[in-house]
Amino acid sequence: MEHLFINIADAFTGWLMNLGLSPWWADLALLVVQWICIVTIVTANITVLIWLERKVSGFFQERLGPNRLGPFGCFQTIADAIKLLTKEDIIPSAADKLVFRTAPIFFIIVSVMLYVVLPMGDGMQIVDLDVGLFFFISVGSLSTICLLMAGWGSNNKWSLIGAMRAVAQMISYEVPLALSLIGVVMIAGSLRLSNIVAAQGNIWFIVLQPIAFITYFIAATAELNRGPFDMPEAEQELTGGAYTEYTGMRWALFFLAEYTNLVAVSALMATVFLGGWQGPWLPSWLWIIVKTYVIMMVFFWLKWTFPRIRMDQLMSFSWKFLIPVSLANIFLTGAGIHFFKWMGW
Amino acid sequence: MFEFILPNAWLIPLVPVLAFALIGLFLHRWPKISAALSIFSIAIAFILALVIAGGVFSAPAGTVYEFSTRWLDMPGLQVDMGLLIDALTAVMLLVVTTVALLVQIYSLGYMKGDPGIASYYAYQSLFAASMLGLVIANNLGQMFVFWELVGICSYLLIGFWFGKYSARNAAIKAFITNRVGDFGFLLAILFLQIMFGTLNFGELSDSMAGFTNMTILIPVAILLFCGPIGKSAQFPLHVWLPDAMEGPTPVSALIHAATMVAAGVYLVARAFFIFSAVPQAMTVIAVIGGFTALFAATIALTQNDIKRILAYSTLSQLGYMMMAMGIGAMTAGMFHLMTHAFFKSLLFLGAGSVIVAMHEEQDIWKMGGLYKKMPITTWTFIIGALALSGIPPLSGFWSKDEILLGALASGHIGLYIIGAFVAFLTALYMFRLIFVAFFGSNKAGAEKAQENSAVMTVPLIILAAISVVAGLVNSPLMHNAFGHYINSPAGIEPHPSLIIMISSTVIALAGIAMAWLIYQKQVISAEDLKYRFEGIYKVLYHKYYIDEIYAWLGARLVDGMAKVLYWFDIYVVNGFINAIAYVTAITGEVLKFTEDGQVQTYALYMFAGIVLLLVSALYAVYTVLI
Amino acid sequence: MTVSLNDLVFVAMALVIVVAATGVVMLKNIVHSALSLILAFVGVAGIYFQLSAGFIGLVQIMVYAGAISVLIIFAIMLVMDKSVEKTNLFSPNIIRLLAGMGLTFLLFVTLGVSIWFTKFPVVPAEGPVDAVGMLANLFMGDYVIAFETAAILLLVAVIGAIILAKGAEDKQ
Amino acid sequence: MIGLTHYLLLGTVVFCIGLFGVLSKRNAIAVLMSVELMLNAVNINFVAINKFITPNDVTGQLFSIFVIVVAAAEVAVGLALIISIYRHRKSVDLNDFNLLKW
Repeated sequence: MEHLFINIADAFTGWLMNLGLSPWWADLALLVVQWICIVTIVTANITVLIWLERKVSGFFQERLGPNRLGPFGCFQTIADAIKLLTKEDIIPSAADKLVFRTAPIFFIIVSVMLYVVLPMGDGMQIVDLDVGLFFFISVGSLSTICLLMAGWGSNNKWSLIGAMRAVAQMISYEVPLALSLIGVVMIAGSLRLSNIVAAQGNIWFIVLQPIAFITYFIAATAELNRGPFDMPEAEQELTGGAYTEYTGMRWALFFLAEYTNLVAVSALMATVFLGGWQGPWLPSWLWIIVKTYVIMMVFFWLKWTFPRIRMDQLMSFSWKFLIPVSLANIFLTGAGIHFFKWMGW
Repeated sequence: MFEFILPNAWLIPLVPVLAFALIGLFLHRWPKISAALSIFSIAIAFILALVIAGGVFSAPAGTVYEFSTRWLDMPGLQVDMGLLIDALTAVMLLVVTTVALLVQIYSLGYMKGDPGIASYYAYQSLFAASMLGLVIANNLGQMFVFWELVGICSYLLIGFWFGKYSARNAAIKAFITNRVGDFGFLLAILFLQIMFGTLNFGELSDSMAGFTNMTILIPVAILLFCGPIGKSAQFPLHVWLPDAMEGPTPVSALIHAATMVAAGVYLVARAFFIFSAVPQAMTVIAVIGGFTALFAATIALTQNDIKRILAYSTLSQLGYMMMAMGIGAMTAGMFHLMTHAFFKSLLFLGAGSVIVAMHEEQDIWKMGGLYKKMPITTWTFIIGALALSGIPPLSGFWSKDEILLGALASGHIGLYIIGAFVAFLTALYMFRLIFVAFFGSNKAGAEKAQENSAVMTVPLIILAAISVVAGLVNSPLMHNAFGHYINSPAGIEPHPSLIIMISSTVIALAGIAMAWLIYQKQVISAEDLKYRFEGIYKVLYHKYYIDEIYAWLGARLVDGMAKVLYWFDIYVVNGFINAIAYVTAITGEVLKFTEDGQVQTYALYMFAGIVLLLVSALYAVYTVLI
Repeated sequence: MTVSLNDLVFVAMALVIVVAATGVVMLKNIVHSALSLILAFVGVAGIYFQLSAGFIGLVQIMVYAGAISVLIIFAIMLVMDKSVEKTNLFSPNIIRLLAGMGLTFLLFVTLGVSIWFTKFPVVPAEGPVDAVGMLANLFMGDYVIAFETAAILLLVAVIGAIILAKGAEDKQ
Repeated sequence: MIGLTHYLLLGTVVFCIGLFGVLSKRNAIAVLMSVELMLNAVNINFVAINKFITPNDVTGQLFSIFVIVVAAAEVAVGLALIISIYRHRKSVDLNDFNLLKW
């Protein structure tokens, strides 16, 4: 079980090489296949997630949530997806057509690219970049642009305001997001995600870096535009923010990308703070799924528990609290590392 | 004691300069302390000078102590600061410190109640320091520095009562006249530096021995003599000295009779080896000296201002000294310098005493009968006058005699006759002064005159005593001790001649007798003489119209030149400047259109420059390498 | 002359960059220009990756594509008060336009010729294993002064930008 | 075969495009963007030369990071200036900003 997927991949490349391809081209083909797998699995997973969130929110709000289609309404999302796919694709006449059309596509591409560096299990990593963690943060920051494009392209004041809020928020929270991870990097001594996982063989970084974990969690919530930091969408104020003008499949793509981001960030947190794929009894790829889902549940929990906060509060929270705390954490970590080295541990 | 003092002779100028600094910086609010400090410092300098003189004269004759330190060193130019102490220096140190000490004490009485006493004493100290520094300098450069410093002090002290228009003008006149002479002096210094590479007296003397190119040395020597002409007020540049009498009388005594004006003579003596190498220069010196002596003595005959008479007398005597230098009687000149310093300062201080008693009255015709009121002043003044006239055995007799003797011995008969005639004139004008001012009938102003306090009379007595005996140091009675020490190889030192002694005494007595006849007995009426020789009298009274000639020259020559230069300045220099300005302005007018205020245009210019550089670099690479 | 995949990637990236850069200058709508600029930035990042300078590539994406271009678009949105269609026109000054064109062409020719005919002392090597570590050592070692200066520069720039954008305090 | 020359030529092309933008655009923000293009061109040269000529060193990369840092500061201040100017003059057209004309 442990090496199930690795064995499958090896078998695939072996088969390709038997067909007469050079190893280099075989690897490329494997890469493509892996990519397709990720997109498929992520997309499929989203349906589950949407159902799960609706159920969880129902639980929090003391109602049932979806319960008609299938057991516990578990096919509700699929029905929704089919509805969205068949809806008419409306583009506002005043919209900036090109920008309007490409925004969701870029968004989903950026989101899926995040999975390239995530270790899904022991040895299950598409590319083990030496700057993997940094890659994750950098590419993640690109999603800002896509929201901006969406908001701008719609040529709608709600969309524009939503997009600008999103941009302000995401730019502000990117700073503590990156800073909080520096403590981890300092202890692990590497930006390579496999090294970070390996460094947690004895003890998870959530124990060594509790402040970083909390900071990252809050910043990630804001980065994902999830409640209580979902001002950019803010259905009640902005009638959906940047997504106001989007309908049908394009809107679905945004939704998809948001959940893709959620999964990716949760997986990263599991990798960086919760020991990654490491764990007893279960296969590694199962462990990472379990941990990811646990973190996602916390995200759901937060979203449906806290009320939405005000924009200025949000900004000052980042600049006046999170960033100083993350900086202090870096300082503390450095001091701690020196202390431990001095003690000879 | 000598071992310490001789190498540390720089202490002599240092002490007064310290006094100057202290007074100038801190003590100027307390005039009495300032005066005391100044007198104290000059007294110390006097004692040090005594010690040095003792050291020098106890050593064998001709001993020279020289101490020098490198002040500036660069390729091609070495400048030293140093001390040169020989008999000449020792004599000058003694003369300067003695007279300065006595004058400063005397000033206590003379300057009493003046609001500027503190600055007066500060200037006095500075002057003493500069004069002493000049005396001990071992090279011409250093000497020039102190030379200018004494000039500054002279300027400050002449203009001490700067509230007076005439004092201000006199100060400026003295300063500017000295500039003319000093310019030549500086040129000579530069020439010497270029020609010999050194300004040190000893080294110059050594290199002079092997120097044969006399044609170039003539102008240098004459330029060098320009300094003394200015400083010692020789003929063409003498005009400042009589006017310098605007200063306080003790200043006239010290600076404009005894010391500073003698600096020119001292310089000639110091640089005697240069002049003596150039006979033409010697002739020039002798002629100018002799002419000045005669010229000034004739003017003195007609003056009415007591200080001006003495000033012209000083001029005359300085001319005497110069003449002595010019005929090669260096020792005689220096000897006369020394004796003259004493009796002339005595005369000036006596005149000052009279002026104080007469409440600032300087016209001798308004005095008279002072001998009853002021016996000490009168008798010391008479001693000074007798010494000046050359009555044996007073000091002036010995020194003047030697000059006349030198003139005769060196074959300058004309100069001898001039000298003898000047001696006659000297006796005449001095006793004219005495008979009119001290013995004549009482005038209104002289009624209330009375003898001054001891502060003023004691220096008079001391100076009178010195004037009496100072001449003996070079008399046959003391085996010409002075000449023995001062004597330089280049000098001519004739043996005393009894004939000359007697003849000059007779000439002096004749002058006195003539004065007695004219002004005391009035056998010959002075008024008659005045009318009979009215033309000559007027010329003399107006000092040969020299000042007027200078003024005329200034008006014609200088103003005309100035007009030409003014035109040149307005139309050529200014025109050039304006042309530059117009070109600039027009260029600006044209180029301003490149400044359209838009940042992109500026970026365009910038990158155009960069691309231009790149293209040229590429072209260079293309042509050079390919 | 064999064409490797690497070469193809370079050509593709270069095409993306040049087209996007041309778009930045040529597009009439300034928002499109800005988006085109982002594309150019990402293309440059790709060039860095291809030059095995992954860290720089990621810095490029994060700083340029993620932050600077967002700031630019933000600023565009703050200052656009009229129709956005004709917001990025060329200067009406024809002379300057032509001069700029000529200058640019001249510069291109000059630089191109000099680059094309220069023999560079190329050293074939794989490159360092731990480039990020080396960078870190340089930053905190030989270039620490420059590093700190850059930090101060950023701080000053941030404060200055805030003051400038906020405007001076109202005189009350 | 792609070599250093091609990278440098790419840098040149991007630089020239940026330069043309700087010299010809009317909008201040467009000029700023063109400046960013020029800086990127410089960075391409830095990294390419580092890779091809001193491959065992990372100094070129280091300097490109410094360039990026300076560019970030420049953009922040530049945009703040543009916004400030816009607030006063209601324009970002560089042709309107000629107060320093002769």
